Amino acid sequence: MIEVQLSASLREFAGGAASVAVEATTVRELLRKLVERYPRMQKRFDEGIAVSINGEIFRDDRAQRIPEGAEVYLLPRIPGG
Amino acid sequence: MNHDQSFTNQEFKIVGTRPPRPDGVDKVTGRARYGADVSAPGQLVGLILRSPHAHAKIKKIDTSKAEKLPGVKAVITSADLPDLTKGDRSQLDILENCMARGRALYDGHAVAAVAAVDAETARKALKLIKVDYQVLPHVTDVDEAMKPGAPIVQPHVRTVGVNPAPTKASNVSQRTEFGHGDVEAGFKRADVIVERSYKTEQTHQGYIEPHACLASVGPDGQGELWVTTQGHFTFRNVCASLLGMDVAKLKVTSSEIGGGFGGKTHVWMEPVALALSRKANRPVKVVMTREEVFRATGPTCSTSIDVKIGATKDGRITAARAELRYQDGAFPSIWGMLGAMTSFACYDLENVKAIGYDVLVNRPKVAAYRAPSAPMAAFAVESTIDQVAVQIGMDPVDFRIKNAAKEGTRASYGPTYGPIGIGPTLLAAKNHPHMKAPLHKNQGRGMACGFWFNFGGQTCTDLNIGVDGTVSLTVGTVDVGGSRASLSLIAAEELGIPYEKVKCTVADTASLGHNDTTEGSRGTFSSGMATIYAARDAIRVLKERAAKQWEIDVADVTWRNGRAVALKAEHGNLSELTLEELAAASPRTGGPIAGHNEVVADGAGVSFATHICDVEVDPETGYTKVIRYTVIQDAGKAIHPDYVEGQFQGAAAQGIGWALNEEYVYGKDGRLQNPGFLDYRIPVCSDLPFIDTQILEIPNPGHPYGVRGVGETSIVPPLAAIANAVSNAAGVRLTHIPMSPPRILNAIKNGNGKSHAA
Amino acid sequence: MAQGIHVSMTINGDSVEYVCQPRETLLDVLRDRLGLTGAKEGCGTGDCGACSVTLDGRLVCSCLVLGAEAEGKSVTTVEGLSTNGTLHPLQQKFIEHAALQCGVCTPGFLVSAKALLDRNPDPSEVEIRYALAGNLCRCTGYDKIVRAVDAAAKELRRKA
Amino acid sequence: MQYAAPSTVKEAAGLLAKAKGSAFVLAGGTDLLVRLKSGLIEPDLVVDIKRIPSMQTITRAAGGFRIGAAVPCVALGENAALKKAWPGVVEAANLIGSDQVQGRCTIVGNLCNASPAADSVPAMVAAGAKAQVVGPKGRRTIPVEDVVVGPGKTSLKKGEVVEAITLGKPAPKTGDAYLRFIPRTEMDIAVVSAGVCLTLGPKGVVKKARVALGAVGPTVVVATEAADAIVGTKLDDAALAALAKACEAACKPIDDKRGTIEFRTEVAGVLARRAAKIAYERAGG
Repeated sequence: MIEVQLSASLREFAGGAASVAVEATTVRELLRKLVERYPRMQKRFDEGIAVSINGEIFRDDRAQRIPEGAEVYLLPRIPGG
Repeated sequence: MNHDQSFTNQEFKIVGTRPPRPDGVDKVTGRARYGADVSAPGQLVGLILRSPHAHAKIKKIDTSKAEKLPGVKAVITSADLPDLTKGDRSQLDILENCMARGRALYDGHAVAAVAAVDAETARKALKLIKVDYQVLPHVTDVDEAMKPGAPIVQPHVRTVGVNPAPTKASNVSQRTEFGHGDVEAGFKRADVIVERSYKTEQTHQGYIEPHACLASVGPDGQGELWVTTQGHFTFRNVCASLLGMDVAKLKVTSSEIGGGFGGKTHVWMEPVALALSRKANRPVKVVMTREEVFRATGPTCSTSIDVKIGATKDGRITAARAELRYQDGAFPSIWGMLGAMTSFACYDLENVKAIGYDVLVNRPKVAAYRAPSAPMAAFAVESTIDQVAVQIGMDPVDFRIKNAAKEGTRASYGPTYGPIGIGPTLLAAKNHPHMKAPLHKNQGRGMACGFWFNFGGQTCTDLNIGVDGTVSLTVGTVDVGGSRASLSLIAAEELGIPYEKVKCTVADTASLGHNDTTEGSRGTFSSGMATIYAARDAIRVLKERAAKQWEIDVADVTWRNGRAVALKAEHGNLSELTLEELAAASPRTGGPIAGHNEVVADGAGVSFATHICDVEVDPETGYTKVIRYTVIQDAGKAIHPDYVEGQFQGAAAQGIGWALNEEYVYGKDGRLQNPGFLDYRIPVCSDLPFIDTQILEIPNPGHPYGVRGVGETSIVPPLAAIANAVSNAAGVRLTHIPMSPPRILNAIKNGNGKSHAA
Repeated sequence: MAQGIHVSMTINGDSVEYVCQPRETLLDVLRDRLGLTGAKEGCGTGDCGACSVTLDGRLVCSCLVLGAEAEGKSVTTVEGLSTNGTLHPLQQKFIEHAALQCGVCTPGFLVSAKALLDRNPDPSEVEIRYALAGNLCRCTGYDKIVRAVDAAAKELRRKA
Repeated sequence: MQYAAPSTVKEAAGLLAKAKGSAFVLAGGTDLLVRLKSGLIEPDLVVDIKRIPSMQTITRAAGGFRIGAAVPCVALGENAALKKAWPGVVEAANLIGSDQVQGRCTIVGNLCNASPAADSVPAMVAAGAKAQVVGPKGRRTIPVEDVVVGPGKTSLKKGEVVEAITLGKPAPKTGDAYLRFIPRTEMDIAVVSAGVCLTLGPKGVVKKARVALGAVGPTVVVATEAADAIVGTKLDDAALAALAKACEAACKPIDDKRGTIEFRTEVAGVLARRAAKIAYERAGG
């Protein structure tokens, strides 16, 4: 079980919760299960999402494994200059 | 120039040296070909007609006279760019920015375009296009745009991120919030609280090469685009999608790029050029004028920011809060959110809250500009930090050291940091000789820190070995600042061969798989990673070939110093095989030898910098001269230190220009008044001192060599470092960027309300 | 269309003739008619120096000269800096000192720097900076450019 | 657009007088070509005066100087005698633009472009320079301050061209100076500027003074009261303060993208004060 921390702009889709518990071992599984539970999140994910696992930010790699007990944050995807 | 490698734990033979860049000779002889430097047989000149109004309804466009002018081969409007976006609003926004659809949203917004046999004819044709405008009320200031009753820029926009979801249109496209803890409780524990408001004006990346492209589309739906861009693969995908072309049938070649800094990550007139070519069935070259670049490409945001920071007398920050209002131009984006995310990232804070607003105004669509959104937030936060330090009587460096984020700190934007470089850069600043340099009358010193995320992304690299053992390294990330040299160094390091044996080329979109745009300081980071893996892939093949030649098990072969070596004593009589020998034998051992890699380069690792700056202010005129400047930044690992220093110096210089003189000036009519290098004042050579650099190397665990992106972070601290220096020199706190002479003189004369310490 | 103007002039030591329109600048002629794209148009208003060339030995912005004005004159561009296949010391030092990143301003800087060293073989840092103030660079912060010009001046004095 | 490059003054004046539509003189071209390119002007005729020999030289006349209309500003700095006699005028001319622009721009072009911010104009006015005008009706010589009548507007009649600028022989113990304010070190248009020319009498007392201010009104401002404030003084602090105050009073600037009314007014006084000190020193005071 992973406790996913949501950034403020995602909380409205989860009834205002700052974090939610999800059973997932990869980023792909995590995002899929979140959308199953909160379908409106899909739009945000489409606009761009990144996942921070133990402080390391993954913008693209959906196959990335999430270790049990990891600190997981969902963040907006960041552009650069 | 100081290059501190004490944090590095890897041994390198070639990486870290400073050989000449492979594109050097072409660039000093005028041979290098940039966006406007190629021509095609039968090529037409494309020009774009732009709105003179900040906000207007386009009632009618009459192109008939222009079409009849001899020599005119195509005239297009938005009718020639139908909406194929299937309800994807962000894609439609891109299309609408390229060509107005029924309404002009800013001064300079494209409304029509022509292609003609020469520039003179095209110019005449533009004058023959009649546009019937109904001028609408406009708004260009971020604070004004948020007020009730302000002219609405995008009627379909509802503010995202507020509860309950609004039903009425607003210029605030998004509200975001980051942070943790209880800031109100934190402020109650503070001995000192500083609360202040700041403004920054809009600036442009100011690359010297205007946007330019040569487009060619045939009636068979195949096309080619030669273009100055930071990301030709992204341009291909976007242009193909907007024009209804197949991605594989549009070949995009990136020219040498004359600067981008984020401004060439977005398409502007490229879809228009392709549409003109499609209509005329001839190649069309479109080259922007400097005025068009300023009016109609993507500068960065102007902002308005409130910061409140509380601390105890012993120097511990108890709470920090910021409200950041960023204007995104006429189309929704996330720049305010990014400002909120980066604002307090340098510090270890128990209670922190940052609220970002993205606001629409009648100005050009904002694009990325080097560490986008971070410099303005850092200006406001770092200025406030200095004032708190003064109030509690602590040295600003010591105050920052005491509160700096470190490994294990929970970042203000959420996650917990791994190993990071903010502490080491601050310690290096504290011990830097610059801190002890004497200051004279009217001079002041300032310092500030900066943070940027960096990122990696999709990358794809080919490494082909020629019959003579030389190496063609083919990458898909555009070289904006010397990455071909860095990537050649990496390939040479992995293969164990001299740098001179590697030739690195940026491939067109038909020659390599997709590569994300060179942005987010990813060029050397991600293509470096892919190059390492591609070289290791080639080494695997080389070992197989050696095993074949020797007729031994491949497990008994290793690669050492550019040679295949047979392990085990039983193979003792086998002499090593060089890369040249293996390459020469390759036709008979299985054919060409190559290594490939496709990777999503994640794990870019965040980056920090600390800058120190001395200025002298003329108290009678407000004129400011930067007299000493030092950049200290963590590079993870500097592959080619010359070009790492170059990034630090260039970013600092852009920050200096932004801090002192650069700004978009809009008139009451909503038109840009200074769309040229005469009155948009970027620093000239005589404005700047030598910019000293110190490279720190705190290896990034997310990269095989420990590399962190280095391109962006050093534009973050200068606004604040210079504001702190000017405030110390002038004796009054400056809160409005740029600190132009009229603003400084006004602050000196009128005291700017409060003393600078308050 | 106005009548074309016939011009005979010398470019990088070679005699050339061309016909240009009255409105065309020398920069347009160099780039579009003579195929010399080393000089760049960064602004078209004389503010960036990317189009720097010398006209009868005087440094000018070729965007602020009409093509018609070049009649009988001698023009040198970046393409004329290296002789007999050997790079000019300025070109060499720009590469050695990493004085270019994107490189689009480089041709203009080289032409300006050569004009400086031709009249002042031993310039101070301040003199270099002011002499190059008409050339904008957005990548380097000028640091390595000033060092490269200084190094080239030393090299030229050593050879002289 | 037609391009003509006559070889005599008469021919040039004739072409301009006969021209149908809009006709412009091309000297250095550093303003004209910018306006041409931006579409601000659509000339029917451009007359290039750089092939006229008499316009290409700086000559001595009656102890003074005649500077041809096509002489590039860089050549003023290369003329040692001119630089010694009128250092303020030469400095002002040499401040215009970059080295690239210096090789082309001319003080006559700077004058006839009629920008309130022209660098060479306040210095020429302070120095009492005159313009030699040639036209269909012959030659006339007028003070430089009478050439410009408003932003972009001159008093020249159709067919008239300024052939040269003349500067007299400076009276003994005369010094001139010019200072401008720009936000950068180079490449900017003056936000505000001041030219001062002083002649000293015995014991370092200012006998005669002329003060001219740039970019603080539609045309160059001849600040007579400011000049009067320092005549009869040894340019002590009180005199300098009075000079600055009188300059501020003479200013009628506007707010624009380059500066504010408040800033221009304040800094006009500062620059006049600083320029006066330099001129005083040059005059031997």
